[in-house]
Amino acid sequence: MKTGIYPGCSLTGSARDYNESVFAIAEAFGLEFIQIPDWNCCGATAAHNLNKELSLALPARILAIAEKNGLDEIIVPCAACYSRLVVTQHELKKDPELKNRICEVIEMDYRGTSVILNVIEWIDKYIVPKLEEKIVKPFNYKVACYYGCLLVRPNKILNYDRVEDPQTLDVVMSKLGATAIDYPYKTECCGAGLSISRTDIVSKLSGKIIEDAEHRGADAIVVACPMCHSNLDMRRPDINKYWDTEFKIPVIFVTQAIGLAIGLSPQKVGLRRHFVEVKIS
Amino acid sequence: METTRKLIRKQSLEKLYNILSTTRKVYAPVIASDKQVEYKYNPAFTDVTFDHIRSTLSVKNVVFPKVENLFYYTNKQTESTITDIDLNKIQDVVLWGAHPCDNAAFDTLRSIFCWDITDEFFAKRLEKLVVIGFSCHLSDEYCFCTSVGLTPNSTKGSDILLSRLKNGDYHAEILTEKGNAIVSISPELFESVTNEEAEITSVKQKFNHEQVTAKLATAFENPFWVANSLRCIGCGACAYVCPTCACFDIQDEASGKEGKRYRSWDSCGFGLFTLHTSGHNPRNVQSQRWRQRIMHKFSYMPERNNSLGCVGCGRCSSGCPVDMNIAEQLEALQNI
Amino acid sequence: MARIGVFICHCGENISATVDCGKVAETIGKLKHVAYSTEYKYMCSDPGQTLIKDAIKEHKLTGVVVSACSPRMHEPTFRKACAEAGLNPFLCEMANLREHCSWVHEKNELTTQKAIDIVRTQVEKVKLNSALQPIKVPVTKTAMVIGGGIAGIQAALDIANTGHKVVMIERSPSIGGHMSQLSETFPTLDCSQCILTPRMVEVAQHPNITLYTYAEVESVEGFIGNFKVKIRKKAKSLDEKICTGCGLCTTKCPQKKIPNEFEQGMGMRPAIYVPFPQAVPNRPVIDKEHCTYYIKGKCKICEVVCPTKAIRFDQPDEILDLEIGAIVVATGFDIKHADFFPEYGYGKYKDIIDGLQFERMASASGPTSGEIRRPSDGQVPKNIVFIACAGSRDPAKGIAYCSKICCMYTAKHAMLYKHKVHEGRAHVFYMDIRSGGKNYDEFVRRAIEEDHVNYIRGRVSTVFERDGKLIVKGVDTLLGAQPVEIVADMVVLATAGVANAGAEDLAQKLHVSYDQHKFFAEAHPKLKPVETNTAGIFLAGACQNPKDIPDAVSQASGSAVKVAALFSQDMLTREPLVAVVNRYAPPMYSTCVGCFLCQSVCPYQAIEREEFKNREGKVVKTVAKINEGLCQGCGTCVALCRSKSIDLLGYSNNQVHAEVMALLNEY
Amino acid sequence: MTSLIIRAKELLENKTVQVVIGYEAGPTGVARPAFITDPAKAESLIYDERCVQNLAVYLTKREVKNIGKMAIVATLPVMRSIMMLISEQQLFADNIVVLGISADGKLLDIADNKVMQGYIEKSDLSNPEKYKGLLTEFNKLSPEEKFLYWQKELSKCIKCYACRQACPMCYCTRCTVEVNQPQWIPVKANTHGNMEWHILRAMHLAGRCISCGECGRACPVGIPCHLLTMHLTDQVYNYFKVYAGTSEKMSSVLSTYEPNDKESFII
Amino acid sequence: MSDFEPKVVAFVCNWCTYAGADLTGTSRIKYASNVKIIRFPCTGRIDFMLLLKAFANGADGIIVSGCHPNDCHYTSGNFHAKRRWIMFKELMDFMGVDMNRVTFSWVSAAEGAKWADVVNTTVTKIRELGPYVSYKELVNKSVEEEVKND
Repeated sequence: MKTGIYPGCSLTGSARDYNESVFAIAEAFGLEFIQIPDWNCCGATAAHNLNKELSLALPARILAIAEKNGLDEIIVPCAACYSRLVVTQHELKKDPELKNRICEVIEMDYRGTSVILNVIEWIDKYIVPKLEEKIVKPFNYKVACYYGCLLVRPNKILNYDRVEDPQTLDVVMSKLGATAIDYPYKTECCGAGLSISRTDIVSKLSGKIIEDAEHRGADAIVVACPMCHSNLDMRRPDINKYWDTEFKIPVIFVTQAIGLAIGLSPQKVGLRRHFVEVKIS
Repeated sequence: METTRKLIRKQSLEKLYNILSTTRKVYAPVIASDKQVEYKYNPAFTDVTFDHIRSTLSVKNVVFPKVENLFYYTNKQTESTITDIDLNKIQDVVLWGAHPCDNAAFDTLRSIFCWDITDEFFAKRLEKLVVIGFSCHLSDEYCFCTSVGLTPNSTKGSDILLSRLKNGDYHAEILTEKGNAIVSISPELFESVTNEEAEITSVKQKFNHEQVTAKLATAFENPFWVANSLRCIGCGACAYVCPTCACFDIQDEASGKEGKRYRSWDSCGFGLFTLHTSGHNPRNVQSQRWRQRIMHKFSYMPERNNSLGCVGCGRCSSGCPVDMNIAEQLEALQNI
Repeated sequence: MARIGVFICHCGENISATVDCGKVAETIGKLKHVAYSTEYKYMCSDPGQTLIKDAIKEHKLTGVVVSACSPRMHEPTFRKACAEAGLNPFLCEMANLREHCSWVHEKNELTTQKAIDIVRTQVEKVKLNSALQPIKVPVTKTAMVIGGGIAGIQAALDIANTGHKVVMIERSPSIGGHMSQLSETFPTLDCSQCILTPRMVEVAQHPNITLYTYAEVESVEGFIGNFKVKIRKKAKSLDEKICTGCGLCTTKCPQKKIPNEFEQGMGMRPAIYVPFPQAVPNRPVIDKEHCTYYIKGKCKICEVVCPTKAIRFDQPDEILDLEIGAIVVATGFDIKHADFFPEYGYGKYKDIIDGLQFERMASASGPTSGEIRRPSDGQVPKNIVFIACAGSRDPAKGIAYCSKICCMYTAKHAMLYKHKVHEGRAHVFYMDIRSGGKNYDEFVRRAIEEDHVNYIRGRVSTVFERDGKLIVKGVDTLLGAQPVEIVADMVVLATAGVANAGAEDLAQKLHVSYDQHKFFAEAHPKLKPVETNTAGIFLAGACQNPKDIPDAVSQASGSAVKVAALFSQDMLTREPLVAVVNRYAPPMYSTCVGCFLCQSVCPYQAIEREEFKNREGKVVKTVAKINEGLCQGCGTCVALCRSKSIDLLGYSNNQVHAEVMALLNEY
Repeated sequence: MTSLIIRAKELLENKTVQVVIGYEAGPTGVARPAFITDPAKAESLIYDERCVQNLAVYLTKREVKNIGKMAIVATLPVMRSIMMLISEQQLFADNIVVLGISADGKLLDIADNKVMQGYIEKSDLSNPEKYKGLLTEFNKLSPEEKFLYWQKELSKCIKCYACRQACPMCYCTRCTVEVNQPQWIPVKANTHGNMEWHILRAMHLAGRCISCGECGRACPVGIPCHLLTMHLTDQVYNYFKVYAGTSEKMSSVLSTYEPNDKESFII
Repeated sequence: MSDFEPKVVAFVCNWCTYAGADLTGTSRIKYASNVKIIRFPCTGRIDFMLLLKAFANGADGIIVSGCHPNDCHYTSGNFHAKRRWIMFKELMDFMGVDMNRVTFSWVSAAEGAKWADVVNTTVTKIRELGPYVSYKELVNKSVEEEVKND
């Protein structure tokens, strides 16, 4: 079984903390993966609004390279990238004619054989089985698990978790010793792609997500998407300004929580890169 | 007519064939693409095979085609009119290269078709037929002509019988006036006979047909039939490849007011062969049909037609999909 | 020798304007076996029919071809005419010269030639027609009604009142169905129990009705007029003849914590129980699953306290064999449990309930004695939200269809709430209001205008709890699609009506078809809404699709009329155009080899097995046999049969073959 | 195959069965069906690459059935035939013992039909390799070439019906060709009549053919008539994703349907 | 070839296409007179052998038509027919029989215009294809070919 990783733009930019934590726990659990060579932009979140073929060709090229390199599965930590890759695989499987067209465009052979894993699927498959023996500091906190939109949608294609009340992240967190609170904002919109263009909307939407988590007494919001993280963390000053609040609840990646639980240093899992101070350790 | 013997050289044989095939219909064996040996009208000499043991089908269809129209009819509002087949349109045919067993079968067929009333269609076709037979220099484990009173170079049924010599030339036995007529087309091709010996295969005798016939007289209820026909699947292959099987079915076929009556081959191996309209079938199971087949050839025909219904060509056995080997069974019958 | 008469109709000028009728008659007249060929202006007129009748007698015709309009129009007319002249009506065929020839082609020789071809084809066919006799099937004049809800009750009473016997089977211990659970009914708000219970009693007391409660259909064989039904009477563990229904046992039963099905789980009941006070029959049953004696082997308190010693712990299930002539299926519906919709929080939060639970809550005899109280803390909700279409009309996640009743009962619920909690606020989220029905829309308007129910057009995205309140997040599409958030004390979900659990199983036992949602399928969506594809089995009520009470009752009466019509004859007469499997004398019996692949192509389960036995009684052959009571004559089995052992009367292999030959060849 | 002989002997000796249907070597060395009723004669049973005939054809034959309970040497096609015969009610599972033979010629332990079903499901059910290429090649021909090819081949047919008789699925006691009201198939063996016969045969085997190739092997004049049924087997799988003879409950493709069956030619 | 009048046989079910063709007539929509209809109760009743008989007796084209899926008067006859035609067409294609000459269609009782269209399209196509010579030759020559010296 050869495993590859597709980092996408976020993990090499705004979400280096996420990237560091993914690699840190992979190393701790003795997991290896190969970064897909010569990877390109997945097209999220703009391409599919503009040109369908382009939006399929970009991920198809990534998948084709992975196939060429004999990668049986690909981990895609970014939820947006994950969504684009899976949707592409689905569309091309459904329509062989379209597949042939896309193959012509990317000038590569594409068969659709690689299995695409999101970060939670990867954790479930490789980390959870060995988690218990590795935990040194149970993550004894109340957490609000925030899934965002792209990890579970479109449900018909991803066929992953319960779309309206997902549970997978909650389960992982409870295995770390955390208490996952009943959290109705799990899949509410954070503002996502409007992060740059309409910070006011992001502030409004993300503010509600944070407010409810704080209101319910959560110690942290746990995420598995770089976009969610940046909206809830990096945009916190804007949010507090918009709502005239002083929300202090930290936002951490599930991979960071795992890292901390197995005794990795906050430094090692990238906590220092956060905008909102993470007081838990 | 007294038999005359001649020599015909290898090269002359080709000449003879070419002369015949440019002037009349010659029915000669060729090896088809799928290795089956089949007879064709006027094939090129180079295509004609001289080294086959047996053709897939016998050559009986030159006198007993698998479909023969008997007459045409037209229906009017109140009456029908019948148009007979003009038998005079039946053409001369030279049968080339058939082996002694196949040629002997014409006599057997005659004993059936011209038993009391002459079958005009058969008789006319036989009349128009000249048989240039070739004796066998090859044989295989299915051959058993020697068990039914024939030999690989029997002359029975042939007008001319050719036997190959070691050097590739042929001895020709001119047996009938029809044969003579062939010789007279090109007498120069027929030279004086030499002492050289013909290559004739030897075929082991497997049973004595007279003893078999005698045994069969009391064997009707013998458990042998069931025991030895269990594997028979009841197809008609043996009858259809057989040179002496002569059963046929008569059918009318009409479209609109025009119609015709024809006959086509039938086989006693089929359940339908003896099925009555009532649903009763006197030969209800396969063992009874298998028994009928052997009885007919080795008991009823010797008794009624004064001829044996088998020439030992072995086609029924080699063509059988389930290896119903008639010689093996006759041998066993002889010993029960 | 066949003597065929051919009658060419001009249809005024409809045919003769393009077809040379004289030439057709003349040409056809020359065909073999055509004894008489003529033309006439209007064959269907009285003189035209007389012409045919006279010719039949005069020319001793053995077959008739009327060449006129479509057989779909006048075949019955001409067949009747032939019958009146003494010719078997099935020896008459029609050649369609009008719809298929003169009306669709120009006047020319080709058109006349086509007409000749069409007539000749029918001449060749009719030569092979055989005189057929109508099929007669005896009728057992007892109906069975499956299901004792309002539809079943109505059907049973209507049939019984026509003087025929009815057997009613009800799965639960009492009849009454969902209607008995309802508080009040729209649009009149009259009490459901008050109008239903007299009907229930009438069923129990009707001399023509035999009622079996706590009973289920075990198997159904046979066909219209002649069903053989086995029913399983589940053991009630008591002797109903001795029991007086005093109810002492139910009060003494130590096991009292069983969720009450009748109260939709909102109340508790003992192990020996009567489902509800007005139950018919008013006799308890022991729930073996929960009874301490059946679980642990001791207790028997009910036996001890019973004044008449009616308890029978060792009572077995009983199998009854019934002969039935017609079956009305009225098994009703169920509601979709809302826990498949996690965002609405049903099952997670106590104060989110479904419509039936609200009915029980609003019912005077219900768990709260008719007061609207939150299940979590018993408080009266001040703010209540009703969500219509909870899971309905949602092909993506829920159920694609509209359940039809929810709009109305949601309005009723809101209204009932307002009547009981005057100061409370009621909100209804809806997609569309579907209130078609007599006084229905007025009812909804009343809820909005008089009772001030707040109707919000839009869907709810999620419901969650916060600080003990339910936050209902939705959208108001009439206010510029603004998000709406309502802080509610209680939420009622109007979930979809779905097919009953066990509907599929029952459908298979009855051999009736059902749709993708497991609702029983009607024979024709417009013209046979009460019949099923299996003759003699009819549908009533919500087992076909969700229905309100008036619809269910109307359909029940409709099915009762169908049953009564069927029972009005001693023998059933059917067109004899059915399939037959050939038969021969022994030892052949039939050329059918008994592969029974035909059974799976038959939509009507009309193909049965027939066994032939020898003198020792050993089965020597098993072959197919068509039940002519069930066969509808589609002929799919005929085309499938490899040995050509099945043939279709009226469209026999010989006939259709002759038609092809005649159409393409000169005669 | 000593294990086969031992097993056959055992079955006959303890009277579990009255006859073992297997193969023996004929006098010319050809393997042929054998019907062993005497345990002492079990020694003559063979199993090797010569044993190609589909023995299942005998399971419906009256005289064989009359002997009593049967055991049958069964390669994959025979097992699939048995499944088909059971599903079409020509055979009862209780009446036979299956002496399964694996693809590499080993005796299998087929305790009951479940086991047999398991074995069949594990096996490759598509047409035999040796015919796949032939079918692919043939499908490349133009319609005219195909028409001419079959005319030439079918002109050889003598209507001996060996193809029908050798087929385990052609168990009808009366075949359509024997029906004369109407005369569906001309009695005479001319090319046109032969073609109608072979179309009929292939259609009747559509969804029922288990790809044993017996029809082609049995043909005394060498018509590759098995290609017709095998082509339909391919197409049945192509359209309906099923292979015949996988379970005793199966009903054939042409006697069932799915509302969403796909086709592209009905307008 | 200009005087070639194709012979087209239509095998139709009673409840949909036959009624649809009646509607074509009632609506007075004109179509080619080359087609002649044979009525069956249901497409499920149509034996594939009849199509062969039609070709054997000189038909140049064939139409097979019945109720749309889900509309069958007998609920499922047309579904069975559909499977039958799928197999039949595959076999005919494999044997080189010209299936361009066979039109399969669903024409409901309401589709009078569609029926006219189906007929006209088919007849036009058959006119282009010409008489089905190769099949006619197959049927007519055979006996004479087999009985070489008849």
